[in-house]
Amino acid sequence: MVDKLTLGFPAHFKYVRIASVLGVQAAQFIDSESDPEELLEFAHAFELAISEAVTNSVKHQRSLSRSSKIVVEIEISRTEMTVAVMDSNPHFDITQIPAPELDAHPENGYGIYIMRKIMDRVESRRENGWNILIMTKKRPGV
Amino acid sequence: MVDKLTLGFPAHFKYVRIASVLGVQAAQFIDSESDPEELLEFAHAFELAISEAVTNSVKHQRSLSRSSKIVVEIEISRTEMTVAVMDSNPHFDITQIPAPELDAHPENGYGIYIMRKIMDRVESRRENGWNILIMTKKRPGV
Amino acid sequence: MKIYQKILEDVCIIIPHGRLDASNTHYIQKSLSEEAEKEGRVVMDLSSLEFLDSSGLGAIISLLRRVKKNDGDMKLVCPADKIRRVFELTRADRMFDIYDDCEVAAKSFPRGKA
Amino acid sequence: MKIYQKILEDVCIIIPHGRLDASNTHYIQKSLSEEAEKEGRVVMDLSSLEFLDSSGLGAIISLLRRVKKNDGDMKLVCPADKIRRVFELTRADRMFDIYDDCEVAAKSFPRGKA
Ligand SMILES: Nc1ncnc2c1ncn2[C@@H]1O[C@H](COP(=O)(O)OP(=O)(O)O)[C@@H](O)[C@H]1O
Ligand SMILES: Nc1ncnc2c1ncn2[C@@H]1O[C@H](COP(=O)(O)OP(=O)(O)O)[C@@H](O)[C@H]1O
Repeated sequence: MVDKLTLGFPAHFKYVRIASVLGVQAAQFIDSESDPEELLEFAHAFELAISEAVTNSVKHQRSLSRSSKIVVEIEISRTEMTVAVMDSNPHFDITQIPAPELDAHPENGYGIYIMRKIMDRVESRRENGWNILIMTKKRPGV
Repeated sequence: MVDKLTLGFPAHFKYVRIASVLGVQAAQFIDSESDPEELLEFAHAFELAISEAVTNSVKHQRSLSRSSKIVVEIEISRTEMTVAVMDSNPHFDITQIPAPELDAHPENGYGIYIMRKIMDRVESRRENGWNILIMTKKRPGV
Repeated sequence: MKIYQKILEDVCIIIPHGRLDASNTHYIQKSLSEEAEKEGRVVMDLSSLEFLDSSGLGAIISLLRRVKKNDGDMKLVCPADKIRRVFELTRADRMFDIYDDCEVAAKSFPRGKA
Repeated sequence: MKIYQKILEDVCIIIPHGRLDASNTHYIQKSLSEEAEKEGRVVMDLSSLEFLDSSGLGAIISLLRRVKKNDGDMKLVCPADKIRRVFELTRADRMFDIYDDCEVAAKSFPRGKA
């Protein structure tokens, strides 16, 4: 059985941290016998990846004046944790996003690059007018 | 305009704190010019009231083996914060719950009493098979 | 929830950390060794407790009753304001001596008990 | 987000507290007085920063560029592991001297500048 947590909120930057902290809390429910340091790192991976994904959902919404809704779903299975971030922004396809030019040290454009680096799998798809970004990582000690 | 946060999760005691902490976070978005101590007390009132309400939703569910779903909605308006806790438990009516006998110091039965003490308004209603418990408190400095 | 224990001479000090709610009241129930329960000199240091609701409070009241059954007592130390508020709202503060300092609480037990 | 400031002799020390994300990067942008920006001896003490994402990092990089425009520099102090990881993932660690101690960082600036 998979437990699912769902959080819905308006697309404002001020709520990014609510989703991010929810990810940390969810990760901490993983009662693994694994190393506490590993668990902290696992929790931080989700804290950061969710912050990046939700920030994108806010930043790239159609109209900043009439803020849309964002939904974050967190699922914890026996072997992995999965977070889906859903928004109604214009369609985008993460396989088409080029990596940032790290050595030029840009001031933005790191979001998807970071998610890919710290998650095991990052996918995006379009469904009924929603962008769904799905991030998955194996639980520590599995 | 009213901002609404929605959290859905399975009816397990381990998730009570997720809802409770969400209440604290939401309260802290209230950028009031009021006294920080007042704001802390306001946030704690919701932290506690949500913990009590959600604990009841878990405790009094029909079957502990097949856990049902709980939904918490938080709304912040210009003047107040409102939290609705929804479950599909057997119907109950908070106006029918007697106050605990405080001087006998029972080990339970404090939940609704506490909510009433620390919120401005607590109401319950039944809608489409859901119990909806609604707690409201005026924002500090309003 | 982590519950640390410390023995100060013949007093058992229980130090719950973090949040105490319905998800972890069983730790409180198990926090007292059989011996300490019989000895009956217990201090609960609440200074590291970050959150308490009425489920947690019920577990603390229940522990007090167990200790009192053996003519012992359980004293409380240093609850934060938000913890103290829960005791006051429910009048449970009237059941406990509350101290600012663990050592003073530990010294408060009558000596020379069987 | 609270950003404390401290002047250590001729060095401006910026100490951001809490979480730095897209909701509060503007505080970082405004954290440097015009004078300190011209003086160009800036230390950012990261020891109280609890969370940083790439939006926050972008603001820090942008501040560094502003300081460097006046031939100054900005040093970093004591990022927690999870903060340091963000710098490393993005290679931004290569842009900064990172110290364990504010005073050492403050002393590291070349003296006798105009
Ligand atoms: N949720 C989203 N909705 C719409 N477009 C997005 C979303 N997330 C990412 N994108 C697109 O992908 C690009 C790369 O995203 P990212 O790597 O996070 O960098 P940045 O957002 O800083 O440009 C964005 O510029 C945007 O065009
Ligand atoms: N969410 C709920 N679903 C069903 N019944 C409830 C719910 N909340 C409260 N009740 C009823 O109200 C009573 C009083 O609740 P409360 O004051 O919290 O004390 P306790 O739960 O400890 O009995 C409960 O015993 C229960 O019968």
